[in-house]
Amino acid sequence: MTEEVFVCSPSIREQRFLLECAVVSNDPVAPSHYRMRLHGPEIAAAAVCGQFCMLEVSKTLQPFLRRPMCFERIHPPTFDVLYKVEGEGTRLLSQFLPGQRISVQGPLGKGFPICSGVRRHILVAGGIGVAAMPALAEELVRRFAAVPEVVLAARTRDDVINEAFFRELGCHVQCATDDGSWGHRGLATDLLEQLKPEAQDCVYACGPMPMMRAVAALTAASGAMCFVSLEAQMACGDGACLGCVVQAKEEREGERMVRVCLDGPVFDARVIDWEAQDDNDAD
Amino acid sequence: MTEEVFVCSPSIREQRFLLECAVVSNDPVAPSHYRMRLHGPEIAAAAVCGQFCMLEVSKTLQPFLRRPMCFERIHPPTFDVLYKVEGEGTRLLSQFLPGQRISVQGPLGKGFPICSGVRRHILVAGGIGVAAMPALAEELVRRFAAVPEVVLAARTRDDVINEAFFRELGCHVQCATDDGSWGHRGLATDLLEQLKPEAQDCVYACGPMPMMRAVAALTAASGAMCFVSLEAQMACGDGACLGCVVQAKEEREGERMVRVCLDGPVFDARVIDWEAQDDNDAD
Amino acid sequence: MTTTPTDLPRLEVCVGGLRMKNPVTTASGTFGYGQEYDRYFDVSCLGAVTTKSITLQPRPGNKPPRLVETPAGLLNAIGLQNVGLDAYLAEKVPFLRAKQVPIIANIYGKSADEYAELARRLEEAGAADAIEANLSCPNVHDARRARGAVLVSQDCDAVAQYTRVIRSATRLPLFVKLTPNVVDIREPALAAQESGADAVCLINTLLGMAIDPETRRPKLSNVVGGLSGPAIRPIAVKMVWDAAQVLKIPIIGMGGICRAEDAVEFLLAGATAVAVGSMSFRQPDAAVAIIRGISDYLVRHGFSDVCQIVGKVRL
Amino acid sequence: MTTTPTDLPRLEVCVGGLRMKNPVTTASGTFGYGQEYDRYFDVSCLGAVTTKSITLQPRPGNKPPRLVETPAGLLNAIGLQNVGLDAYLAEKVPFLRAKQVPIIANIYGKSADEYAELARRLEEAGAADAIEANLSCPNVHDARRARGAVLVSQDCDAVAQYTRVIRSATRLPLFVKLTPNVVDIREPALAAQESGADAVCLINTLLGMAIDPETRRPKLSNVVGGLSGPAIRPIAVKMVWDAAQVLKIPIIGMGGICRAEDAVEFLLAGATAVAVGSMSFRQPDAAVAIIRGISDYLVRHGFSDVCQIVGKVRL
Ligand SMILES: Cc1cc2nc3c(=O)[nH]c(=O)nc-3n(C[C@H](O)[C@H](O)[C@H](O)COP(=O)(O)OP(=O)(O)OC[C@H]3O[C@@H](n4cnc5c(N)ncnc54)[C@H](O)[C@@H]3O)c2cc1C
Ligand SMILES: Cc1cc2nc3c(=O)[nH]c(=O)nc-3n(C[C@H](O)[C@H](O)[C@H](O)COP(=O)(O)OP(=O)(O)OC[C@H]3O[C@@H](n4cnc5c(N)ncnc54)[C@H](O)[C@@H]3O)c2cc1C
Ligand SMILES: Cc1cc2nc3c(=O)[nH]c(=O)nc-3n(C[C@H](O)[C@H](O)[C@H](O)COP(=O)(O)O)c2cc1C
Ligand SMILES: Cc1cc2nc3c(=O)[nH]c(=O)nc-3n(C[C@H](O)[C@H](O)[C@H](O)COP(=O)(O)O)c2cc1C
Ligand code: FES
Ligand code: FES
Repeated sequence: MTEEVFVCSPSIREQRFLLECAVVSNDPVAPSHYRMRLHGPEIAAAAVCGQFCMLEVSKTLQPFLRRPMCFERIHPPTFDVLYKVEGEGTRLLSQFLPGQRISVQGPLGKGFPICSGVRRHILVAGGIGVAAMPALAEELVRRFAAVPEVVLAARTRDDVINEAFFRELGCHVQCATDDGSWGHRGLATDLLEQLKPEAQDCVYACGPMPMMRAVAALTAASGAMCFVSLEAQMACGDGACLGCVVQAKEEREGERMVRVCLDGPVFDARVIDWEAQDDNDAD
Repeated sequence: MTEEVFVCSPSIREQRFLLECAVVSNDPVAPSHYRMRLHGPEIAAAAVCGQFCMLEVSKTLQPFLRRPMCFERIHPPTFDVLYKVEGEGTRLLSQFLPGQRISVQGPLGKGFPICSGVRRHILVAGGIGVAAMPALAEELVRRFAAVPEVVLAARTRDDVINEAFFRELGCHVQCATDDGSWGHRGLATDLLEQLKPEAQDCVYACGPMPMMRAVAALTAASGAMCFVSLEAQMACGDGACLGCVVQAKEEREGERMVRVCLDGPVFDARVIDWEAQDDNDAD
Repeated sequence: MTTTPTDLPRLEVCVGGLRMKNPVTTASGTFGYGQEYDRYFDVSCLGAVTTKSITLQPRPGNKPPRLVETPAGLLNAIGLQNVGLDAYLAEKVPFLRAKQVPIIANIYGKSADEYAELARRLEEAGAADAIEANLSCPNVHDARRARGAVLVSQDCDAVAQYTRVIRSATRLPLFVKLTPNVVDIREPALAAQESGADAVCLINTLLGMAIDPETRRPKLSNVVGGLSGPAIRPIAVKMVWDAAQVLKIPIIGMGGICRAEDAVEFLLAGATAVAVGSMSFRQPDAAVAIIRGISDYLVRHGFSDVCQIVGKVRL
Repeated sequence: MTTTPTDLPRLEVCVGGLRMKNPVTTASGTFGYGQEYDRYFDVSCLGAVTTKSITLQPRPGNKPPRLVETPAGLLNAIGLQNVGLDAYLAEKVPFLRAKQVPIIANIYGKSADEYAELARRLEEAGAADAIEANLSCPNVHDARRARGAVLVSQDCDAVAQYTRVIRSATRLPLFVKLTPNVVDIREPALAAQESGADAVCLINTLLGMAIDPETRRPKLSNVVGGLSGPAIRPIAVKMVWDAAQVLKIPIIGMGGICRAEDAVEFLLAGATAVAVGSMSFRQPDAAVAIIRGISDYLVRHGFSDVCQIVGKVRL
């Protein structure tokens, strides 16, 4: 089945842009979560779901690096990013006003493979991982008129984002919260387990490392396909600095390390050496 | 006469504040010049004309240092700063919006001495040096009902700032521009020379180093009192780092160097070793 | 000591015989003689005040310009302008003594004997609770002529010799401040320890330079200066960690400390106390926020005593 | 050469036998093998492309995390992950040769002989126009065990020996890249010159470290990393200026170059060419803007040839 997986992956898109995009809107959507809509026709036209862009959050040299953000929605000529304020960079991002311009580099990386012949598409998002899912859900609906099943996990009711969006799209949505204030009290994987993914199903996951590790284990056991969207500290976003690597289970082309920015951020879950992943990287 | 000068100097005000002030307005007043009005009751109440404050232009560590700005107007509970966009710090300053807060440290330094018994008060400003003058003019009018004479020099007509303000205050205003597009074509000192300052007069100057050197020479020759407001690269603004020194003509308390931030920024022109001043420091 | 969760953690540290009620002092040259900053907060809340370098005679310092801002940092070439020992004793000490804050008197001499004399006279006058020997000032040499190892602490033998001479002149806790411009910080640090130092202070500024493209002239009149500020923090943390691996005596860590987390980083790397330097320029009360923040950190992580985190980076 | 004000200034430089049509190359490890950035601009407009360090065998590099952002800078501990010589020759060279841009092949070996073999084979394959010997990588040692002078270029004798061995293996222009973690950069620079290097490259990254207060663990898996970016620029400029005072061979300057003015600063300090490093991460086409900006600077200041400003800081 390994071949299959690589066959259905989209080829690396060589098109990259470095453009000043106008901020269309930048509004809070939940406590310390914001959505920024950017006007960037070339980028929006080239982007596919699961890819990301790098935003220059400040014109000064501090922070020095751009911040990676995946495309939440791709509606040319605009695209959205959904972000959580984690530190200085995202705090600066939250201060942009409509009409201001921000330098965007993208689209970057490999997005979600859109495979035909899948029985059920199951999207599992934990925390800010939900940012990766709307574009995927829209694409699945558009391409296959499929109705994805969606599992949204968050700390508490206020942090559940995009539930209404997925419902309007026709998805079957289930929620889990740590404190039980909305939906199931517990983990995303509890709900995924109940959905009993099978060999013909495809699970797409984005969230904290422990969640993704659990999803990978669960799908591996059931034989379902599983694609995860990973995060790593990045400098270039382009495969040049070799900073964003994660350990793969096997050597590929002589290398044990895969680059999240170029080989990912979306990986077949079987490629990743889950034991080697450090829980402290993701929150 | 040296004693006189020191007698009429205000004592160092020990009151210093470190406060988040609300931006009331921040508007362009000429090409690349802005005026920011800040709400800071304690600072405005404590400040005297000629003193300055240090503004934290960014919440990030770049730029690392605060930016010194003199008080253009002091109208408790607000005060104004008038500034020219020179580099990164002032560019960031120009992006503040009404309602935002900015950390202000001040009032700092020694302001203009307000001496009684002066026949004519002559204010000479070159370029952005005009930022130091409105508070002084208002103070002179308030204290002595004096009508200061004002010389404003700028590159070109568009850069002449505050002319109407000084006229409304009742001052006699003369302008000079480098290109002759407004008022006299030539230097501030040409106009000052025509005013023939004498021993009973007091000249207050703020502007580029060559202008201040010329004003100092001219007043020294005529016997007029002369106070200059100097600039220097500053780190602390409080006399602690010893970074902002300029060379004095004679040793004072065993030191040849005076600190612009604590001993100044306003100095009796006779204190300064004008030969040692570097024209490249000021623009 | 038993604590309940509501107890405030113990912040007191002992650095080579100097008791500090918390691990935060000020970096020499960035806090004047304390009085300058007492306008913003009560400096007696500090673990200690470290003074600007004191020399036997007053020094005029270098010509201006003496400062250049750099990315997330600051280049300075003050050149040890200071009032000299006599004026320090007469004018600066009374304020600090009235404040009852421990004084770390930073000294600079042109020879080991000058350092010794400074230490002796400071002790006699009761004008210091510890001596910090600045063997690493980058700004007292003419950069146009300097060559090779020009700072005392770039030469381990010189560190040993100076330390011994100063040691013999005073019973006060003796701290030796080292330059980061060396191949291996452990060597001068060990030299200081073996010659009787009670602590080492890491780091002084890094040698740096900036040129104005418009005038094509160096931005500092002295051509070369010392780089400080957050830009150098990773370098400083590394040196503290390096030194902590081999030293028995404590370390006062400094270099770019801006917030409490930065101070904690130094403590974890192995510093027993920290000094806040250039950040005081930007935020005069930075040290107070850092003391409070260290306490909050300890509470949040369930520690009852700051000593529990010293050197406790988990490798 | 006579020029009228409307002529574009001459940007060509010759660095130890390597002709570059302008003085801007890329810093090793920050530009991949060129192809990565050709998506943003035509890399043939560069004076040269400097490759990621190449080793005889492929290297997996260090475990993640390998990057930490720091104030105005970046700590990295990549650990020389690279495809190895064979894959470099097969997969990377064809692109660069098709681009007709000069190649500075950066090499790293575990011994002088490995460097020599790399240089020989690169020359034989026509896969380099100059060799840059990285004698200064901070990330290939285990920081938990390292002690003393661990980088080749911290030891002048080793610099001399390595340089001689590599020199004897190739007729290509030979550049030697040095670490800033030394007392006096002039010494290894002179050692390289006297042993046959055609140029020196200054500076590699500075050793640094960062600790996460929340986890109390080093932020890099390798504990220690190399600091780059604008934060270190003043240190790099100083080292270039120092070395330029004593060297006859040219210098390629690097360390925190972000804009054209930064590049001009290095040229004035004495570098004949410059390399853009970490800034390419933030702005992939930074090097292009810098080439253009140098040209604009020369025009604005009335120079007809970039060589007129090399080393021309006015003291
Ligand atoms: C491919 C990719 C796509 C991403 N998409 C999104 C998204 O759509 N929405 C969103 O909110 N976040 C996303 N992230 C994470 C986001 O980039 C980080 O939260 C952000 O860079 C933090 O910047 P900061 O300056 O606010 O925080 P910092 O002050 O830099 O750090 C705060 C905390 O965030 C961690 N962090 C910093 N940078 C990264 C990084 N590049 N990756 C992971 N953790 C980091 C730090 O280790 C630290 O714990 C994505 C990351 C990657 C790699
Ligand atoms: C006591 C005092 C009062 C001042 N009052 C005013 C004022 O009312 N209005 C006003 O527009 N400006 C004033 N200045 C100057 C102002 O502080 C600088 O223009 C400002 O700091 C430049 O910051 P920047 O980041 O925009 O420029 P930078 O990028 O830092 O530098 C741009 C240029 O400005 C010069 N410069 C930078 N900082 C200073 C400084 N502290 N002093 C002098 N030159 C500097 C640099 O050398 C460089 O040539 C005052 C300066 C002092 C010392
Ligand atoms: C303006 C200035 C003046 C300094 N003067 C001295 C000094 O007189 N003696 C000394 O030992 N260190 C001096 N230093 C170095 C600091 O004490 C400290 O070691 C260094 O700045 C690193 O800390 P920081 O990055 O927090 O500033 C000075 C630093 C600055 C910025
Ligand atoms: C991520 C990264 C990887 C690097 N890899 C190498 C390398 O493989 N070989 C080398 O000689 N230098 C390497 N360097 C050092 C750079 O070439 C350069 O000397 C240093 O980064 C300073 O320049 P900068 O501040 O402009 O980045 C690397 C630097 C970075 C940031
Ligand atoms: S971020 Fe540079 S290789 Fe991935
Ligand atoms: S700015 Fe620090 S002494 Fe004046």
